[in-house]
Amino acid sequence: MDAILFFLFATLTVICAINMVLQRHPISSALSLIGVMGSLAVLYLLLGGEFIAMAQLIVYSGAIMVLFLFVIMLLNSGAEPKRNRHKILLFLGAPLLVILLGLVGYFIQTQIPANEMVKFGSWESGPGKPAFGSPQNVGMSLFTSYLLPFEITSVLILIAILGAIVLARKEID
Amino acid sequence: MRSAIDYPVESRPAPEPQESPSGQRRMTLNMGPQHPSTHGVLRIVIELEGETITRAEPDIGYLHTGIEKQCETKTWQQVTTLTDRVDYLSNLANNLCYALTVEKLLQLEIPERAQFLRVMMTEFSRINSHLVWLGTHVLDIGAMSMFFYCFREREELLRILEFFSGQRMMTSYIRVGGVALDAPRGWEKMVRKFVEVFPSRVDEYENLLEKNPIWLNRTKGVGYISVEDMIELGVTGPMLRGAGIPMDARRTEPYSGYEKFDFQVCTHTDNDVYARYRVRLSEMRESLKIIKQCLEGMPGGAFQADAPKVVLPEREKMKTQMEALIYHFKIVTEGFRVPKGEVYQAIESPRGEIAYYIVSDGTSKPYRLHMRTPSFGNLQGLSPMIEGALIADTIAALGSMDFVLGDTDR
Amino acid sequence: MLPLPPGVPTAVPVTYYLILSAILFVIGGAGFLYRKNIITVFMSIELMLNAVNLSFVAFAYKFNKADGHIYSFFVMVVAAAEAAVGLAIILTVFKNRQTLEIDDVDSMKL
Amino acid sequence: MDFMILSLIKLGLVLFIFMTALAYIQWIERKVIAHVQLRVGPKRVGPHGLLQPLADVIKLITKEGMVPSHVNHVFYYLAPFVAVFFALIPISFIPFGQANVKIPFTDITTNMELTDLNIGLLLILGLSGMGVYGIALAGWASNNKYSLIGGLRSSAQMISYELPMALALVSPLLMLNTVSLRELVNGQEGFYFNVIPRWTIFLMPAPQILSFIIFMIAAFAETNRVPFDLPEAENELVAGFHVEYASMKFAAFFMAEYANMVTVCSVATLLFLGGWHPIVVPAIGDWIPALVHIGGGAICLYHGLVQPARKWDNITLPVFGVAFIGAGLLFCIPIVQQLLAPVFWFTAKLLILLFVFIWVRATLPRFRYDQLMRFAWLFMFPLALVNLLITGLLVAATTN
Amino acid sequence: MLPETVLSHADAAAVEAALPGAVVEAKHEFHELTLVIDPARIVEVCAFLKHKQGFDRISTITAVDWFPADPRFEIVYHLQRTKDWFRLRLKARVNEEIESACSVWRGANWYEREVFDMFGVKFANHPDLKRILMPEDWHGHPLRKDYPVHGYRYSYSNE
Repeated sequence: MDAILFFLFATLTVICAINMVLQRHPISSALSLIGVMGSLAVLYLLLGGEFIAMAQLIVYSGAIMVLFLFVIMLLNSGAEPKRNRHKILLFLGAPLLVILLGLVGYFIQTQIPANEMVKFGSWESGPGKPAFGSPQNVGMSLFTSYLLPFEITSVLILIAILGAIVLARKEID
Repeated sequence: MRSAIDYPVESRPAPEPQESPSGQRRMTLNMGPQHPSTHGVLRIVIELEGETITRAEPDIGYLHTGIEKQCETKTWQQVTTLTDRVDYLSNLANNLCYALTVEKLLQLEIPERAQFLRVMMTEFSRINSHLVWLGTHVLDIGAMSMFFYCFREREELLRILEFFSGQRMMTSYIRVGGVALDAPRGWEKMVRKFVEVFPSRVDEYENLLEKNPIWLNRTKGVGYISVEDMIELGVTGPMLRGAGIPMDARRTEPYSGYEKFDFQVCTHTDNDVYARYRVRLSEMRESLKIIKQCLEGMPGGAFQADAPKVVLPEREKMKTQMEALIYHFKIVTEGFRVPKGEVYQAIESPRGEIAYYIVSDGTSKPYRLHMRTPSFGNLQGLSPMIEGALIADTIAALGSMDFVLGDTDR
Repeated sequence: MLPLPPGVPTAVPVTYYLILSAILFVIGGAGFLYRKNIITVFMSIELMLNAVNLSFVAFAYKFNKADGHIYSFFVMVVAAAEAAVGLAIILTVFKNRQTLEIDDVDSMKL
Repeated sequence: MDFMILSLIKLGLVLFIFMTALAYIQWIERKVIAHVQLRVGPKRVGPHGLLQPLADVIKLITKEGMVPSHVNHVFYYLAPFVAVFFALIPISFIPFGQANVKIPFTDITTNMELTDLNIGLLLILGLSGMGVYGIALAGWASNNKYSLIGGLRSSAQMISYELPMALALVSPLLMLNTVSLRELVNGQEGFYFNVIPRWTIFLMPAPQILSFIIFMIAAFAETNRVPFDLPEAENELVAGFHVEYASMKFAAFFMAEYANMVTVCSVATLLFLGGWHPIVVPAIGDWIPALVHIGGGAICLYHGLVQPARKWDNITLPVFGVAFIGAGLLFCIPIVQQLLAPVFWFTAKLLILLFVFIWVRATLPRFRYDQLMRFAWLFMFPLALVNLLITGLLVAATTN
Repeated sequence: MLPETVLSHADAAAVEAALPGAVVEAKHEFHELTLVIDPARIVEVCAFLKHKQGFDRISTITAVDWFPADPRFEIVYHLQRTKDWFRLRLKARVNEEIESACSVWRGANWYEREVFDMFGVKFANHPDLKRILMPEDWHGHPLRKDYPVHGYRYSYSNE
């Protein structure tokens, strides 16, 4: 069952990702990206990351991508026109990417033992010990050992809000 | 098809997609002619920047029926039925204005009872028109239920109109020389019932709207247009009174015996959608006051002028007297003649100044009949009112103008 | 549970997740390199961030510690901040130049 | 019994009841609004218009699906499905009764819900955030200026109102210390002094009335209902995002809106109003369902037999009356009472909240776009934050 | 020379005094004052009336077609003073072209467009002279006396 789910959603993810890169219209790309994110959320769930899967849905698919969609619709720009002047770069770059992929795959295969199977629900939980990846578990670490980075991110978000307002604000006449 | 215009007209070049100071692209939106909030077939070409309107140009004429041309082919009393169709929400004001204009040319004396009946019925139609306005305007802003409450009272009003004239909407009640029929038996009871109930209903509307912060937010400070602009562009009626100008022909140039009645010219100084709403609401109360005075002081006597060449004789007389029969025959077949001359008569309709300019060449048909309709003038004030506003404000502002497209296009 | 025929693997190793993450990263990189629309390029970056997130979560599972989740949480926060500022920049660029093509945005000053 | 088969049976049952209920919420809405507006509402199809939803559905299905030629076909067809999909999924996480209920005459025990997720609330939040795609896509794919403005408005509105909504939800979570919907309800069991229920809106140390109100207001905005129905404002944008849709595709948006309404009302019931717990102590509360049904039946009988207002009332109303009384008597049987009383309480609370939605629709005018945004960011958001802060402080002060 | 009944009126006298010769003819009947203006000087008179005499409202502008006569059209202006609500009628007899009053009252815009649409009288210096009520590709000008009531496109004789 785990394997079926994994392969199903892994295929979906890859198809959506490739579609995102290939589509000419930004809206199609954005929707494919949403597909990627939704499938990734399922994969996170398979890996036991309940909280992070939900955060993926709420933050990425529910907020960031809506913002993308909003901007694309606001600008209402059409599909990207076809241009043929970068063919040579395609032939240069594509092998490099394939090489990168091959290298990474090789290292993963060699460095990490492949005998450890992912089993959904294999983590133990009890009354005192919250399940791995559950909101309690993540929240516990977030507010104890990672408190300082957490606070810093809030400052980061504040700065981002200010920056966005300054950049996107209409000029005051 | 531009070449089809008879005269080479130097037309303005088509507006290019303009750059706003902030560089954002503008979008042109055709609001209408089929749009639920333009109350008919008005088309407004709107240029949008985001949701803000940068330019608005009303385009009228989709309901043009050529009434002015038709009038030239009808006899004087046939025209009365056409005037009903101009402003179909306050047809009696049109009837009255036409009758007054022709009577001015004929120099007819109208008996007091007819005048009172005319005033009462016109005020009924003013309340009727304001009710329809209130219901649809509030509906535009998004509240559904108000519409039905307003139409509940309108239904009673229409019943009264039917009782008096036999027709609910196109009454043609006011004719040249008086009114079509005498007040029916038992009219006092019917009118009194309405007069007693209606004030509480107006209070009800007020309660429903004045205590609603959303309604206040949507109307206060919305749809501003400067007083100078209004007077320049020919805006009249409640819109002008909402800006504090007490222009009301009932007071400034009294006609049909309005000088005998005690009523206030309602004004408000805020000059926004809310002010127009206040003005119309208090006008309903004032109209009711006038109706009450008509009810109490209705004089007896004839309901039509003593002018056998103009007014159709009574049925009874026609059947018994030869002379009356001849007059009846002549009036019905060829119509009465109106002496040469030109006359302009303005009255106060629910929407503003309505005026008829009639040129007679002495025959039994008008030579030229021009209608100065309030909606036409008011709509000219649309562009300065909504430029710079949001789409939602446009709807509120449009509603507050209370135009009738039949009135605009004629 | 539905009965599965024998021979069908019931689970996959963690490495599969990591390889998937690598594939996604490469696809994102390709999009970043080859696409010319600013918004698509930006979305490719988001895809790469997602790929990294997946490997974080996979590692968290492997070492049975929530730290990986927290890292990907921080990545999300950064992505959100980045999206806000980045989209604001895109809006401004579009306002000033009326284009979303990266190749057309080649001068520092208008 | 096998878990899968049981789940499928439950799924079929819930889906059937839910879909029928969606259609009848529409009927209720039309009736209620009609009576607010001095009308009678649907009454031609069946007694009191009770078959009107059926007629509507048949009409919408058999209607020709007009597709304008200028639309983006893929997304135009996709949008209604997206909207319905994300509106219907949350139903499967919503518990509507007690856990481990033993079904009479069998030895099956099951939970009164489709799935029990320990992160149910978070998932509902996430999915409700996804619901905007249906609307935004419809607006964009219709290739119509009005619908584009509608889509833009809705995406901005949804993002803005999700914040106060989520913040309002956090406070009860803080007090009950879980995100599982079932445990949230279990935490609200009991009564203070045997009178005041320990629902979150009354729960000490920080009664969540404020966050309940904030949540409900945000829920209105999230479901695009009056006074926040700007994406489809019919007087400004004609019909907004679904102006180019007809037949079943239009009905899909409609269904999604009502399903969303049911979802948010369920969440409000579960989080703030104690879910399926009765409003008074169980000793009395268990008999209220029977009382309500018998009372309603008696009213029906009285109006049908003694004072028939309309022509067919002396036939239809007694039938309803007998049916109601029968249901009421059913509630007197201990087993049924135990099984269905929680469902009754849950449904009753849900219906009251839905009635509030309908009532507001009949009463309030619509906000303007900038006022809506200002209301979200300058009023709701700070208020929710302050509420959260106070709740956090109170909870921290009272625990340990 | 203008009749006494008219000259006793302050506004008519003021126009006559300030712009001698502009008023061609005048009458006062049905309590309405009518001044017939030399069409070449119509804007001059309008500006004088607005700025000096306080006629700040233009109530309506219309035309009358006296078909066989020459000049054929009578352009009729109805003015009103908001101070004392006094109304005044101006007339100008023209053949097909007159100066636009838009520079004096902006509200004259639509009325002049309507006159152009209905009678085909051109208004020089009008900011936006195009048809207002009839469709843009319409033939003819409906309110002219030589225009059939049922239009050119349809006639009963063809049936």
